[in-house]
Amino acid sequence: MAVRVQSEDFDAGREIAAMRAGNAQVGAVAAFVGVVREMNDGSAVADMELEHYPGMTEKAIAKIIDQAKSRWNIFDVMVVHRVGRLKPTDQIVLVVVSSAHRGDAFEACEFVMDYLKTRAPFWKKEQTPQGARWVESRASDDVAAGRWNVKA
Amino acid sequence: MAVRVQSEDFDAGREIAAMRAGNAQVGAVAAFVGVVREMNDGSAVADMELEHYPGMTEKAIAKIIDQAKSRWNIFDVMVVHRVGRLKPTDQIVLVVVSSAHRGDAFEACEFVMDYLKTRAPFWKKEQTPQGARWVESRASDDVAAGRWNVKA
Amino acid sequence: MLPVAHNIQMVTLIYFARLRESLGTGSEQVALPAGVRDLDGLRAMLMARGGAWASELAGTKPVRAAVNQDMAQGDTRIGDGDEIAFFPPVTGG
Amino acid sequence: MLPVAHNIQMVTLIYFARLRESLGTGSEQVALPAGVRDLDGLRAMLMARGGAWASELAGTKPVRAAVNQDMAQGDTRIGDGDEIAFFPPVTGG
Repeated sequence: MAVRVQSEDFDAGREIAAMRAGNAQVGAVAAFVGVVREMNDGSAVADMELEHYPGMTEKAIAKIIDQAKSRWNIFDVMVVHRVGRLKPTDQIVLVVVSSAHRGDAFEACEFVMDYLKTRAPFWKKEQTPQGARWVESRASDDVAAGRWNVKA
Repeated sequence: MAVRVQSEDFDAGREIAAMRAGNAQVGAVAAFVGVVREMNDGSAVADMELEHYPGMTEKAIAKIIDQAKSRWNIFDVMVVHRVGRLKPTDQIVLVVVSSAHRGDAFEACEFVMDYLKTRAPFWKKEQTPQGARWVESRASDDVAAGRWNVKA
Repeated sequence: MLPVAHNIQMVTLIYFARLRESLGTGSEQVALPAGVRDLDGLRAMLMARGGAWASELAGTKPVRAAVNQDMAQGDTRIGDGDEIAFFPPVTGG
Repeated sequence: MLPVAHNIQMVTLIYFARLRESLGTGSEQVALPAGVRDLDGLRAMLMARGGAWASELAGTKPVRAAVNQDMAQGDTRIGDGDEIAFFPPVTGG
């Protein structure tokens, strides 16, 4: 398991390669990259600032990974989440899951993303032509996380 | 849409970056890498030969991508599938899907993989200590593909 | 009046993977007899060759087929110029 | 006999995102009054400050809390030395 919270960009290809290296039983790697969009909720986004809760962030993500490992037959999970100033087309988050078979890899990867969205202490503030605004959480994210039937 | 059938290895990171480039509305990229496992169905695999049906392969994959595009709100799909001689830890297949939101990207990516497994004309022959053997299709793959309710 | 040659329907048959090895051939050109106009008819015609043809195409081991590079069923029509492939269930990905 | 100072329960409060800006502070140390032993009690104590404290913590806008870096509920117990954070629903990923 690896969790990194950083302002620097990441190389998804390198992280995927690292998850395969050294384990010849890996048959499947599922990966997700979240990207800053130019338009969000109808407004043009010039850039954004990602704030987080140092200490709790890593702990919350580690807990999500532990849950994924207890629910699915997976080898490893790695999460990189950026903080600080980001602009459209920048990468925000990477989740990579390795497994013997694809079903487990896909589900665990989506589970980790859904829980990151509702459990990991990050907050986005967008700069738009109408001024700065804190992004509001989406009900659809709670729904997405809720379908996994995990207790809070 | 891009479909490549090739004997050369691929760079998942470069393909993921290409799917993000030039579209500032991409908010989510889901990717899957299939890898040759050292053990399969209880036998050690020394290497394998991937045979395909040139012409039909590209056509079958393009059709799967078209179906994914008609079912989910996605921007683009790219598939790279290797053929020829491969050994454990080698990459076999890459599927990358870009979308505005993660739910569509994840589902379309898994759909394309499930359909590749049951509809795209590739056949694996493994070399094991017990001799060469054609890999048999798995009932679980038909089940995985069947859950998407697509007509053949 | 049409020339007689016009009625000869030639098709290309292709075999993959286990079938290619068992049948000992990767492809062939065959003329369809007058009564053979769908995949089931073609399969019966090939099984009549006996030996590996009979055992591989009997359906005891699963066989799939494509006509002109599209997955096809037993009642799929076939005719002059078609490319018809027989193969085991696919195992890529 | 224990020194009186032993009964003073000091906690660290941290505020994030919209709350940090509205409240005009990122963190503070406070002493918990004798009757305040859970998150709901602490929230009531902070709302009594009025102004942004009352409006931000009333629950009309959603607020979440963590105790010692674990997500917590209104009835989560708090005590000496705890780190308690208030923040809006998270929006990372």
